[in-house]
Amino acid sequence: MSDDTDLARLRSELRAWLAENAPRGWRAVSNHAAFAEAQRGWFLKLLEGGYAIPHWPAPWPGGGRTLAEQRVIYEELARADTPRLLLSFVSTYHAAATLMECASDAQRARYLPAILKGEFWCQGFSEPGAGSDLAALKCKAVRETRSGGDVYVVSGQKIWSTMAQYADRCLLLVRTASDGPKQAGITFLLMDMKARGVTVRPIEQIQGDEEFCEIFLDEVEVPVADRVGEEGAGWAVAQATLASERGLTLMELSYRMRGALWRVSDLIQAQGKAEDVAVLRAFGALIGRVDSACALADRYLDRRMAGEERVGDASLVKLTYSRVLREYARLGVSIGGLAEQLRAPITFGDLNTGNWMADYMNSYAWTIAGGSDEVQRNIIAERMLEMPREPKGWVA
Amino acid sequence: MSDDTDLARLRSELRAWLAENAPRGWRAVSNHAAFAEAQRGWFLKLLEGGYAIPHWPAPWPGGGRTLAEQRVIYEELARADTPRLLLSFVSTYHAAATLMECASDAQRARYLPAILKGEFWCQGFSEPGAGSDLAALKCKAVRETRSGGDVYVVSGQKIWSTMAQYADRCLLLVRTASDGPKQAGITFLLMDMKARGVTVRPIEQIQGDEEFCEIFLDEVEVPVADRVGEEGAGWAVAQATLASERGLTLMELSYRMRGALWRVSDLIQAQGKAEDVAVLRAFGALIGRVDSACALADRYLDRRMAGEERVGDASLVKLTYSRVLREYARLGVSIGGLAEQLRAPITFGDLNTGNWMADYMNSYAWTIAGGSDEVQRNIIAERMLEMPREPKGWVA
Amino acid sequence: MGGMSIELSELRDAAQKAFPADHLAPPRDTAWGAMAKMGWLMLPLSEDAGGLGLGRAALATIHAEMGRMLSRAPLVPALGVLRALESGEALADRSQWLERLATGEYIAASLDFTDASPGTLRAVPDADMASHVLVTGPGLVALAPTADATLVETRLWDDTRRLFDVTPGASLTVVARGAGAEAITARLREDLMLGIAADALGGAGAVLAMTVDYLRTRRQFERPLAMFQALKHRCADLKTQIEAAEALLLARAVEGARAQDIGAMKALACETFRFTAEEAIQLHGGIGLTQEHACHRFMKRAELNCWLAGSADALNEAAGRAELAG
Amino acid sequence: MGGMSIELSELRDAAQKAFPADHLAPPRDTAWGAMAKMGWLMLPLSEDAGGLGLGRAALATIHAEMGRMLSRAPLVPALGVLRALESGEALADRSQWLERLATGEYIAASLDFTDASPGTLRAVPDADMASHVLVTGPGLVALAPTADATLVETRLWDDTRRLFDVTPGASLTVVARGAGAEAITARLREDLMLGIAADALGGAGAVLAMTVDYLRTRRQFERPLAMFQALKHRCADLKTQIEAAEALLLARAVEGARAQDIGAMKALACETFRFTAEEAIQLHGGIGLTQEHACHRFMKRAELNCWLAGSADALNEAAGRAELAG
Repeated sequence: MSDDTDLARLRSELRAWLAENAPRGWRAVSNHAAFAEAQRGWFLKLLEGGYAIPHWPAPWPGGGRTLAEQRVIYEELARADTPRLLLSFVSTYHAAATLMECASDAQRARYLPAILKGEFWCQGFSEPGAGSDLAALKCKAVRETRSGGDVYVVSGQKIWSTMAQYADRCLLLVRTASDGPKQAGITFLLMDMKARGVTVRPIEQIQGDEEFCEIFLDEVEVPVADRVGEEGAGWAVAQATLASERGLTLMELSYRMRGALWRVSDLIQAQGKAEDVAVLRAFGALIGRVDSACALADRYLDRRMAGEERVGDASLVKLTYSRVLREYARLGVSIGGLAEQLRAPITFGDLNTGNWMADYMNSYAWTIAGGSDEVQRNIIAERMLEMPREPKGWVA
Repeated sequence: MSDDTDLARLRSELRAWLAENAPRGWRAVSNHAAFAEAQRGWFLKLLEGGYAIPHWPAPWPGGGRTLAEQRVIYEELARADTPRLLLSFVSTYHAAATLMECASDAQRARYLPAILKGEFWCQGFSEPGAGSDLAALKCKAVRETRSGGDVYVVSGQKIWSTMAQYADRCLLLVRTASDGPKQAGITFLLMDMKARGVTVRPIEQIQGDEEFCEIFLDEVEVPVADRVGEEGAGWAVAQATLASERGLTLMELSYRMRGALWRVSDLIQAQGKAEDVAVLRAFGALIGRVDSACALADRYLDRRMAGEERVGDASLVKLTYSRVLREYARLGVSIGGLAEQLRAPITFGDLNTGNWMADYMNSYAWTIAGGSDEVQRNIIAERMLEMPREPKGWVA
Repeated sequence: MGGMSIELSELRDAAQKAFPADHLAPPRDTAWGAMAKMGWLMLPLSEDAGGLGLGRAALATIHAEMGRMLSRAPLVPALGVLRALESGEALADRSQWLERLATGEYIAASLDFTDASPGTLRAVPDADMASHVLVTGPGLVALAPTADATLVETRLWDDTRRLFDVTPGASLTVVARGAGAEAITARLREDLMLGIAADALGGAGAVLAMTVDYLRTRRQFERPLAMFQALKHRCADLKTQIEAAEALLLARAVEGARAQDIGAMKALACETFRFTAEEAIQLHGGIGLTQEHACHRFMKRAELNCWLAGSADALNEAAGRAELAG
Repeated sequence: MGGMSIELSELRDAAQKAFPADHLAPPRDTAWGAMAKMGWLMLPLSEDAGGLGLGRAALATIHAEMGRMLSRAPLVPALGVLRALESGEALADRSQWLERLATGEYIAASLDFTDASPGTLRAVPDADMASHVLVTGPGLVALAPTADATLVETRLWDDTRRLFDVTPGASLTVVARGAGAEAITARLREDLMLGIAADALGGAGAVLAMTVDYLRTRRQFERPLAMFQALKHRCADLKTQIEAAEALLLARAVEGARAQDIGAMKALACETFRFTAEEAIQLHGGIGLTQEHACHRFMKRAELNCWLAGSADALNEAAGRAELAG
């Protein structure tokens, strides 16, 4: 599909801008604080260029782009090997969508400009006891008058919050009622991460990173003014915005994986396996799989643009990407042999780094987080193939 | 493990006997009638030699062998590439076990000698409507006085009866009561396949064989004297004998597959792929898998001999054999390429024939029949790993 | 297939109307006549030459529909040859040839890419109904009349296809020479890979749909089989693999796609069909092992597709080498 | 492991008592001391030489137990070397050497079978605690003192193992020469393959048990995860693969098994562990991605095991060639 004239112009303008502005050497960053600063810097630079929030409506700076334009922007950012905006992800997608679609004017006026100043947000949805059953959350909020204000007093624990240690604010789901259907007692709050009673503990991950955090909440006071939607309407607010980014994110990540196939080529050459037909066939099969992940993400966006998205389409894209990412990493591990078992430094914020064991371990984040592969399979079976839903209860 | 002296003597006697008596050219048989005759001839010859029914008790001719001796006999029969006793399988295993363990003296006196004269039996357990849920069978038997005798009048349909078109008699499960638990209304009959109202229709299978049959029963009169156990006790009778042969059968079949690895070697040579490392690696991996199926069957027999069989052990053996058989056939199909897609004549009664597509299709009989892979997985998960049973009912 | 143009949806709808899914593998010759009548034999022909001017996306669409209903008609080689002749600079009376093809004359081509047998063309579909067979060689593309050739039919497991070994006689009609011939040969191979890949994914979709229907209908242990989560997850995995391969097929069904990329796509598509059909038989249980049920016909077609227009091993190896070199 | 002799069950029970499953990866040096005390360092030594005279079946049993509890102690090379020295015809003071080993002195050997680096031995476990390292070469087996060697530790993902690159100095103590050396080298490799395979299957059993426990305990959607059939079937498949590989391990843990058969078994065992650990992390969900949970330690050990004592590619290729030639 060839770009029409406007898209072609956008593409060439962006390429020229990237030639000037794309950050170099960002993979060498070796601590999170520096990584967070670099992320903020690149976000602000992109914003200045008009490419940071193409999915926001006009007249936000650089907003009002069509989906086709957004795709061009993400393709070019991936192609130029610029860092993913990992730390602005929640603020510019989920927080922004929540604010724009469900929040009050006062909330919008306060928080959207702050996001554009480089505020990082995190998500406080998952809980240790709930897992894939998100609606089973237990983090409790009681409405009281305290410190002279009308507040929710929140106590409980959240988990799998990406880079929460650097977040300024949190999209928080809490339980305000425990009778009735579990979804109905959930309320959506915007929480200041600097508030008293908030403790963040980074989780040491198996590849040695600490990208995910636990958040402990001990009688944290969140003003009622920071509630989005009505009390008990939090589940609907979360659902409305949860998948807001999926297509573009996975398109970007798929193309990044495609763009990183040279790492496999390099590895094959370095291992002297360029004439090993088994390796060549496995590589060829991987290329087909990676290309299919790209094509599927593209088709998903096409459907969305055409208003033809089907329930379950996002699950197909997520499940495909997560499986292919695993296959990509595994091929590297198996070609590299013993040398890959030696522990090498990791790269923050990238999934295809050529540190194959680290990439392999990172790939689990995609098969488990954000709706595990198992949950996606249920959705596909039940919503696309119209097979019966999992029963609500059973008779032993 | 080396044979002790008795086993070693048995082995060498049998080898000498086989050198004289093993049939030649049995794979060339091209119709079922001739195959059935050849099967009967080989059974009677083995019986004469004292090797046909080693698992029967003494003083039956050649009976009273230990499990270790039986293993030696099956190993040697497989090694000498003699035909499996496909048509005597039900008569010498299931029918014999049923008669010996659950039948009346009169039934034993009548039917066991007939089996040794070469009667073929078939099994009438499965039904089109029941599938893996064997106990859901519907074939109906009503007790009446007819033709001057006390009989069950049986109407219904059975399916997947191996070579029923050549069977003299049938182990039949019928429903004599439809209230209460489904297992409780089942009765076990011995049915004459020549009786009026019995119609056998061979099922044309996907590889072109007609090994399986449907049996249609239209008011067939089965004397009450041919009922095994009490009315309504049929499920227990069937369960007692269903797995009577599993260990030895799968040991024999696993070693037959091991013994047929030369077919893969020949194919690799014929296709000029002896230096294709991908093919060599796949072949090596298959060898490991086939050997593991043999070792697992062996270990299962060891456990039985030692009285240490665990619930689920038979499922491990069946599931392993069925998967490895599939892998064996698939490797042949993939090495052979386009040539394997040309339809070649099939061999009756053998699973590793070198007609790779036919072998592939035949392998489904092992992943589906006799407790599908899916049923085996349930058994292993629930009985060995102590995971919860499938619920009996559910709430939508 | 989703996200397709109106033109392509119309083509797909017409195909589904002409060849409904409940009437699998209709007789070849009547199907062929119907295809000619509907103008499919000139689908890719340029509008100047009297055709519909539809490109590879249309070919992928129509071949997928043919796979879905187990078509016996040799549309994949027919349309590939049509495009080859249209580019045949050295072909005398080219427009007459194209007109003959567009109205029902069939010219066959080999689907065996291994080149193992000089002199004899292997795996030529439906050579019995072909007037000629297209012969490709170094710097030469030509037509050999079947009247003048030896045809030996090979008996296949797949009962929806007929393949022949064809040994042409001496008389040849030149279609192209030199670089033109090389280009035609290369494009023909791409068209054949795309055609078989589309056929495979149409078949995969059909056999999965058939399986899901069966699981929804068939009850065991007092519930539909489709309630068992282990079976649901296997179906979901098949659906995902098919959708991803379909998306790639459409992405590659364009002029200018690189041969190695089309090849890797073809390998993926055919493996997807093969695995789907294997799972379909297992999920059907005993009924899937009977000739009566259509499951095995998809399986056999899937297995054959793996070897037509290039094997996965050969195509993946080529894709791997190209990426290494690139 | 089932069907095992009383002697082996006693050995297994003693190992489980000394190293309980709830105390994974105990400190290497104290574990090593305990092993010496329990007489494990002379398990395979003939009774004449003061050992227990237990054969390869005992080695498989003990190494499986060590895999189960993620042992840090280098028992696999230690026992292989013990057997090598016992057969070392040219080794002066052989009985003293054996006594030293039996009471706790450690001699290391390389677990890298690729022979890529003449002069330097790769993947030598725990060379820091070794007095010597066994050097094998054409027609020669010898001991090189580590005091005289350069040791470079390689940092591993697997935090339960320590591997070193060792460059020996000039001084060597000859163990065997000529055909004797070849036989010792061959048997040592077999022992190492058996040891790593047993370690792998012990680990696979442990990580599966841990996973099943987790699924039985953890509730989601108002039921234990273990009620979901899709997860049950995956666990059942893992159990089946582990049991089959274990049966093959025991069948190969005999003197006289052919090297290619041991190799194919080792490849199967290690792939079984690798896949089990991969599934275990997935089935544990988020908790499996944390350093706190033991799942990842099994996974990293599984990955490393794939490359110690021969890779699946190399071993399977050799098994395939041997069968073709045979």
